[in-house]
Amino acid sequence: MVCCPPEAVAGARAALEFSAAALAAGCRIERVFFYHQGVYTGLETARAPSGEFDPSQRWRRLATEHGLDLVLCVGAAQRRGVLDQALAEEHGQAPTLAAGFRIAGLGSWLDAVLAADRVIRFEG
Amino acid sequence: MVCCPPEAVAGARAALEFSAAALAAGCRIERVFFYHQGVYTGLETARAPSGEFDPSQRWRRLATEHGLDLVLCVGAAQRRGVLDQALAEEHGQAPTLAAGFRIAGLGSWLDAVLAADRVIRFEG
Amino acid sequence: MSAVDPSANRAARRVMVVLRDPPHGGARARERIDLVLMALALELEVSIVFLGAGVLQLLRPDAGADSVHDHGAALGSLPLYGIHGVYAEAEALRRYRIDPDALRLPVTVLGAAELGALIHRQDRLL
Amino acid sequence: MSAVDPSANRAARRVMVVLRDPPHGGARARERIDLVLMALALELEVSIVFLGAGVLQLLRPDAGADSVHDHGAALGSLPLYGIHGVYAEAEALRRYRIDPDALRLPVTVLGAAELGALIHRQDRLL
Amino acid sequence: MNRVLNLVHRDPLASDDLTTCLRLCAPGDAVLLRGAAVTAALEGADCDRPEGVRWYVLADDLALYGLGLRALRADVAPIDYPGFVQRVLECELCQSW
Amino acid sequence: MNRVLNLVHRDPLASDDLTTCLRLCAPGDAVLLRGAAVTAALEGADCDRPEGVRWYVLADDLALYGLGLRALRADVAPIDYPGFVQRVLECELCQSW
Repeated sequence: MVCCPPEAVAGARAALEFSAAALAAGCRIERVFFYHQGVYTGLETARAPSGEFDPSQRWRRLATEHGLDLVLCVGAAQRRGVLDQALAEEHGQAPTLAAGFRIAGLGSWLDAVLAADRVIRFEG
Repeated sequence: MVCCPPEAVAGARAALEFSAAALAAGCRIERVFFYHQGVYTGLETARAPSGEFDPSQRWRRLATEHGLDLVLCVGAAQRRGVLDQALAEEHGQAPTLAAGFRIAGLGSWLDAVLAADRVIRFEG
Repeated sequence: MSAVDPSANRAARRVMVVLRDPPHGGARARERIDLVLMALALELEVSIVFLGAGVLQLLRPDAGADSVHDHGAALGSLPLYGIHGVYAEAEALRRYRIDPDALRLPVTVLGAAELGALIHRQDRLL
Repeated sequence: MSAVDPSANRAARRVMVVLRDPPHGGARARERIDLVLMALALELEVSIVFLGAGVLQLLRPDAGADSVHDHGAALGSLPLYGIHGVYAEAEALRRYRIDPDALRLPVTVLGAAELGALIHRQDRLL
Repeated sequence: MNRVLNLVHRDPLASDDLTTCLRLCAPGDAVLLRGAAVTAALEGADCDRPEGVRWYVLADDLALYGLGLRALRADVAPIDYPGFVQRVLECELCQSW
Repeated sequence: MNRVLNLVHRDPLASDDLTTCLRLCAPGDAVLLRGAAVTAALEGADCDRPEGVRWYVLADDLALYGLGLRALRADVAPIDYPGFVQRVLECELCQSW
């Protein structure tokens, strides 16, 4: 579970590098779930200034390489304005979800928690 | 200067109620400048759950009643995905700035700081 | 995350949620409770523990206080949904001078040692 | 905000920016420096003071550290843009065991009393 | 010498904002506790009391945190938003922590 | 009894995360310092040392904060990300502060 906003570089980087190291060690990553301000990682219109570490892009790349499931919590995302096609239509807004991420409920996180041996939360 | 995100209810409310009280006391408010995570206040697609305090809507109402100038810092807004028409075109994105807010540089904040007698920053 | 061998851990049922966020400072405190509610809906054995500034969540806003974002209703509903245990750290209640009998939710007050033991008996910390 | 009578405060020129954010924990530390740069561009008399965890901004990441989001270049440029004063609280440097001679920016180390006096002489705190 | 109104919002038991702020205070300055920092206004709260510093607490936030009926420190005055505005006008400078 | 790996990221001089975490530790638990909390790994850092608790610090973050060449507490071991993964697998539980 990633709880830190993308601008919190140390936290965002730790979550990414840890995930890459876990995959390299032969672990399976059931799901990467973005909660609290972590959902801003999936906001399509946000862009780290050039040269800066860009968590959104880095997650997308890692996910493509390893088939990771990147999920934003629906409640946290709605509150903070990250909307997929369905939510956008519901609210009469344009979608703002970045490619490579999907939106689902907390239940999908708990399913992963129970399926996995370990759960790790990344803050700040 | 409002530095707290809209979800930080105590901070967002203090900034609003203070502004309303200052206007009632006959003070003039040169400018309300949203910086750091405060720029999320102007994100069009975000919505506080129903029944909750909604800073974005409250600022808009106060601004309409008193002709306030609600400004988001351009650098902070771009980084966090709040784009007006011009920025959106520049980045090939859809605009995400809520009505009632505009985007400008830090210079516009400093102009207001120098024109006013007092400057107050609202955090968390 | 799973080690290479997905072993017999399907029986993980005892979970604990540590609540440390002060209320009204962001959506975190409320969103952590949402997580508790979801764990209850899945019929896990859920315990929660209020630590540090988290104990401030246990106070009911005064009558007449602008009800800006009070997650009290959600908190109050936890016993109805069959929460297993509601704990608060004695040291935190003492430091914030909070009377454990005047809270919006009945809590069991524990010292750090007992709380530590409880945490170490869980299957998952959420 | 202005009182009803917009008086002769156009001469406000001495401004101070207090920097307390640790680096790498968000965009705040960097954005506070942007504000300093803007004040310098407007030719104000700008002083900055590093307090608490803010003194960690004064350390240069080790050679070879992934340069994720280093606002060192911006910090280092401040003397070029004619910053009036760069201060750090002695107590903070002591608590973080930071040697004031090994920093990425020359600083004047002050005790709390001197720092307090300095703050009280400003026209604006940004 | 300009007077400073210090706005403190973080809980002093969980952060060092208040102690840092108090180290730099001078007589004539004011401290306004709001947000989770209202806990420092309660009777028995343990913090430095620099000489000549006036203390205020935002009554709305005391009520929000469910502490409005609790006894306050004798040296802390509860204020409302108009009072907040007055405190800002009394001081030349304002520092947020 | 399950062992807990505690992830601490806030600077202990500015927050109460580390002290709270240490109050609840048991022998066999581990504390991993990352982010601004790496300052607690430096030689001379002042914090509780509960018996039987293993201490680690994320070397990448020490370097990021410019502290990679400084002397560390003798009881704190610097680790890299593969080491972080191993520490997670050694403990049954993980708590983030």
